[in-house]
Amino acid sequence: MDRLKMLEKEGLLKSRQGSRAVGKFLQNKLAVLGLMVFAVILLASVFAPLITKYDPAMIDLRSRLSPPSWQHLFGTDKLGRDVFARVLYGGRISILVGFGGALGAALVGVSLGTYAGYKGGWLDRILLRVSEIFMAFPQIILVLLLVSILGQSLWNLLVIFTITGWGSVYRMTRSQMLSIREEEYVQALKAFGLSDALIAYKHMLPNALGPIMVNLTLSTAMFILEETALSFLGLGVPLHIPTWGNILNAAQDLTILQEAWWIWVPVGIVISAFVLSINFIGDGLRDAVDPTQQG
Amino acid sequence: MVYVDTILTVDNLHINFYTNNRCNEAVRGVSFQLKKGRTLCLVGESGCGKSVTASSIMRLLPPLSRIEEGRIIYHSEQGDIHLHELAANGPEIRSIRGAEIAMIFQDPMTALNPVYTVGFQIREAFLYHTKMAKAAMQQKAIELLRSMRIPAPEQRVNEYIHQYSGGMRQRAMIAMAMSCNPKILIADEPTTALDVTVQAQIFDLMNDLQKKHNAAILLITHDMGVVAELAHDVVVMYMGVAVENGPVEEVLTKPAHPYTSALLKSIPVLGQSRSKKLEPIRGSTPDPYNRPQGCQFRPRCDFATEKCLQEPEACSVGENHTVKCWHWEKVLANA
Amino acid sequence: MLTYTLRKLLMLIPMLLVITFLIYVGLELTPGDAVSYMVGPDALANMSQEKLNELREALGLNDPFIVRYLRWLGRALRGDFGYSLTSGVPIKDIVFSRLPATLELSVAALLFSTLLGSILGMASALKKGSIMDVSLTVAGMIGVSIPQFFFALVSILIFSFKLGWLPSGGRTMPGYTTFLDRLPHLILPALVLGITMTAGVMRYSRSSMLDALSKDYIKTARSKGLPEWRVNLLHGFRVALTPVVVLVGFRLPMLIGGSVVVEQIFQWPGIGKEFVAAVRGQNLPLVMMIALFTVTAVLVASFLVDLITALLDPRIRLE
Amino acid sequence: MHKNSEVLLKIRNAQTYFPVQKGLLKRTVGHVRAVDKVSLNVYWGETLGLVGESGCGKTTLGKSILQLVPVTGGEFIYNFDGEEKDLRKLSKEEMMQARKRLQIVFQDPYSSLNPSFTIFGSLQDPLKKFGVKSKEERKRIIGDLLEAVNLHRDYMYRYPHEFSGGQRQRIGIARALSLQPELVICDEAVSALDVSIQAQVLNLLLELKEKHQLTYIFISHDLSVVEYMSDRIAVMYLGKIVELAQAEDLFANALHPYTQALLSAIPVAEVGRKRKRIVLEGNVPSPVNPPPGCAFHPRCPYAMEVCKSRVPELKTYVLDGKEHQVACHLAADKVGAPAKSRQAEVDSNATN
Repeated sequence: MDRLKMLEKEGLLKSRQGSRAVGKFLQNKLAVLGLMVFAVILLASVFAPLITKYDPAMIDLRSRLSPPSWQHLFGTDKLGRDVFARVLYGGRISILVGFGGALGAALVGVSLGTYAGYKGGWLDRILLRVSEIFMAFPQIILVLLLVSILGQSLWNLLVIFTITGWGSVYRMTRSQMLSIREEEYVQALKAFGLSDALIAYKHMLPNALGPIMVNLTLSTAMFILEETALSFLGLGVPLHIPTWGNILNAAQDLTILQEAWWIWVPVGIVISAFVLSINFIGDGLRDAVDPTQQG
Repeated sequence: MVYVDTILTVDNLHINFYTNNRCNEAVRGVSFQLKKGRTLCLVGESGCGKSVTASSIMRLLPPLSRIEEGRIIYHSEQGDIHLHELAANGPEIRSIRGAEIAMIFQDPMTALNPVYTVGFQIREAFLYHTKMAKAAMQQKAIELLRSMRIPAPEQRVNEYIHQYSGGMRQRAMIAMAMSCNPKILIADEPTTALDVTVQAQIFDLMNDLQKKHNAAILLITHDMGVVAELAHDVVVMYMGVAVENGPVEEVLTKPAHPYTSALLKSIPVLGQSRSKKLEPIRGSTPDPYNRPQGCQFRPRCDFATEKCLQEPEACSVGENHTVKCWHWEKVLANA
Repeated sequence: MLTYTLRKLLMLIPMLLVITFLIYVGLELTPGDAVSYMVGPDALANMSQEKLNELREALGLNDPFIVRYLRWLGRALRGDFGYSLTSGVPIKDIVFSRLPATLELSVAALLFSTLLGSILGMASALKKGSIMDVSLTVAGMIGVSIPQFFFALVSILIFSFKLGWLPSGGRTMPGYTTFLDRLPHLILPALVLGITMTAGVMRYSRSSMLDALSKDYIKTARSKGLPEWRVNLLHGFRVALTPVVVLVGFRLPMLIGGSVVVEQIFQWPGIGKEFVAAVRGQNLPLVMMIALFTVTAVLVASFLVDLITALLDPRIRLE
Repeated sequence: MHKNSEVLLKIRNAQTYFPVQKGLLKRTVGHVRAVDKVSLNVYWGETLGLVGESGCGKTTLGKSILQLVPVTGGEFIYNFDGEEKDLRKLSKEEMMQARKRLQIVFQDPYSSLNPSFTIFGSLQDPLKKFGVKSKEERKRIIGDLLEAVNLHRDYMYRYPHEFSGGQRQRIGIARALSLQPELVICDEAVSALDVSIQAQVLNLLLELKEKHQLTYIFISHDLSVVEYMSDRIAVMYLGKIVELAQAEDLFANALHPYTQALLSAIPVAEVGRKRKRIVLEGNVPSPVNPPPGCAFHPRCPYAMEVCKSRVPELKTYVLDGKEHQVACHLAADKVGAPAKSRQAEVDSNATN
């Protein structure tokens, strides 16, 4: 406190420029750390061919189950495939599925929630009920149900995540819109007779974007976890495509679980670190955009 | 100069807030004396530091704020107690809170706990200041509600605050504050959330209480009308500074500070305002993080000179009437 | 209160109707003959084609869709859910034989995560900014970020294989009769299942408590001269509790969903394990019925949570 | 064009009820009678003050005029350059055109501007909609508007958080003026402002009225402010108008017991003017179940038997040659028989 008092006396705190939200986010050490970890893992996955010379699908039966070495950073699996390469390439699919699912759910949820939340009425009531039904199912049960109906594939998984995830985004957007609807500038736009869509999407939606962005990051994390869980059970992305969950699938075998830890521990740590970094970013965003904490 | 009947002295109080990595000098030099059986009004616009001053007396300041300088002395029957030196939530201040000094807040809907009955919350006040049996406490709570003119108190005592109407809520709040017959009642904008006809009821009630218990009332308000009706003494605050301090008749009829004088000219007065054009104060209240140098009112003041770049000291205008302005004589002559 | 309860109940029924309808649509759309899961497999095996057609007529499979749905619903209400495609065992028997194991696991996880989570969260809020608060916050974040199955694998590796303290799977051993005998089997799965929930409840109760502590009535309580413990517990904690209960209700589906993965890894003989097997075996009638079961369980549980919320909050109770 | 004695807006029997839902199936069990059979005239060029305590329906009446809330019944006959039309019966297209003439200034300077847009961004869409196609033209208009409310025209590129409360309120006024309206409803336009800023905005409103020949409906709970602004003042209680008179007459000669209590309850910033305060008992009753008869009778010190059963009509009396409307059974005893019935007055207005 005394340090602040001195700085204030000297007028050092007067010229703080830039957006308050950005500044607040950068002050959050965990969020910045999360952003860094996130960037490292993301870039390593995207530029995987530049980092490893191995093909993730290349089977080398001569070096099966070899422990980590300079040759194979994370060792090799039962078929002699390089685990490090598989983790990098697997990240591409897992991140794509997680982010794609979250984005799909957000697109559907936000576009419905913005209009229905502003207009209210029967459309809103029906959508609310429908989302309630979707949310009553435990997420993984609904996903598995849909998987068993639609079949296992990458695209199906994206569609399924969108179907199961839009409900919560819808409800959040809707509640944001309900509170923004009471703001007087919305009344003023109504008094000018502007069209509902213009008021809802152009004037109101930008003010709800903060929480929506937070939700997008957090649901990306959730969908990544879900993809890995499904693939671990062997029910997500088809097993021949490397994903983080599919790599871990090997650990269902008790001998591998016990003897060949390098196959599943590193990838588990990578998943945890990536999800953790997203959660830290999401938390930092939440604090930064939360209007109640600005003063 | 302490009068025999003075019950609270606030002397050169300074309070800083340290939030958002900034330091805000919320209160910068407030002095006044509160006397038995009299009402003192702290009046000023939002952000002038009047509520902070009131909270600091009870040591109820939020975390990240502290009293930097100055003294708050409670002249109790057992001798002077230096409130500013007590630990913030320690046993000494707790034995004074509620028992000797009580407080009522602006919005009773948020100031009373929604999950407990009104009776429970009144009984809580007895719990640590008296040695009553529970049944006696309940009886006393009912009596208090009745004395606050709440109909059917036997039933109301077991109801929750959301079941009360606006005016009744504030009366329940006052009942709670008066439960241990405090010597000082601090009322922080007690009627701002209420309608005028209900406000009249509350003021009536407070007047009666003051007469009955000879309590000193510290009333925080932004409404000059309320000051004129209720106050004996008034302290006018602007940007954390007590700019003028004196008996209400003097301050309102012969304002010596340019801010007080300008404020009085800028508010419509019922029954005559059609004939008189309002004279607004120019500019707007400065950002607390970007304060003007010297006198805080200088950028908006018609009397401002070079000299005002220095912070003015308190000058005596008359008996008990002080003002912080270099040019108060000119202001008086101009009126 | 009565109106509130009845209204919540009334909202439950149409919801269940719609869900059963959707489930039935799913069943109808699944490939394969509906007879196969409506009649026991022994009877089916010795049946000629004509008899089968007669049976279809008798079972009303040629009736309009809505009639078939209502008839199916009626049977389901009487406890007849049809037969499993693969084993031919009545679905009812499968579900009810697996139910106790799943209940035991989820109730254990629910209890410990709610208690631990709310207590840690509130303590964290009271000491906001302290080392304990910061480390709990980070720990909570890690708790929601580690995939449950990875956590399970690591704990099996450490506590069963390396240290040998606890069994790696299963629910019981021959000769175990009492709950205490079985307890070691329960510890790891319940811990793993509850860990995410604990972290979630902790984070939420921290912010709920902070919210309660920032309210005006906290200042009022202090202004009455109440000691800090009373202010924090009776005025802070008590009010912060209601949103936490709501959150627990909200998270219940996640807990039940989590048991699918956890039961699989720990070979816990519950509904979740059965569900995975059914999905793998494309045993759709069983998949559908288990899904229906869990939804019903979630809806009933959230109804109970609504009631608890109402009991905790007079603003709802006295509406 | 308009003459001063011409009626701009005739409100007849306006009713705005909000359903109250309760019970098992959320059935509608009653209505909040926010505006309950209100009739009044707004003359061209005047400021009509609308005063009352919270929940009396003054804001709902304002929003009903603008058709911003679903109106239950009654007529809102607006004088479109001599042609009288009921706002409720306009087609969508006609209503859109009518909205140019009717505008509103809101209470809360912090929620009345969109935080995501610059002032230009917030103000340009209505202009666009009403045919100002070129961006340069819109900039010019908005710049002029800002100057009209004593703000620099370059402020249009700033965001709302860069302004103080008083400045925001002025921007809100500029927005209301952007389509050159005839009737502006000021809904608690200065209530959220600090006293030292209030006067700036009040004087600005008076100036703009002169300059742009506006008609105001000035809604406020603060009688002193309403008195400063208004030519005529209507006092509302529980959705009904209880008294309507010239501002001076209302203060000198309040006829309704509620108006009298209201006037006496207002603290006045003048020492030595301690008057006898009439302290009303109890609270404003719920507008869902207003008391039978005169809604004020449970709190009225002069209540008689008739007040409990018969709703008093708003009748016009002539006091010192000036019209004074009041809805009280006692009024006739005080000032003699009403000059003419309310209905007669309405009809005479309709014919001339």
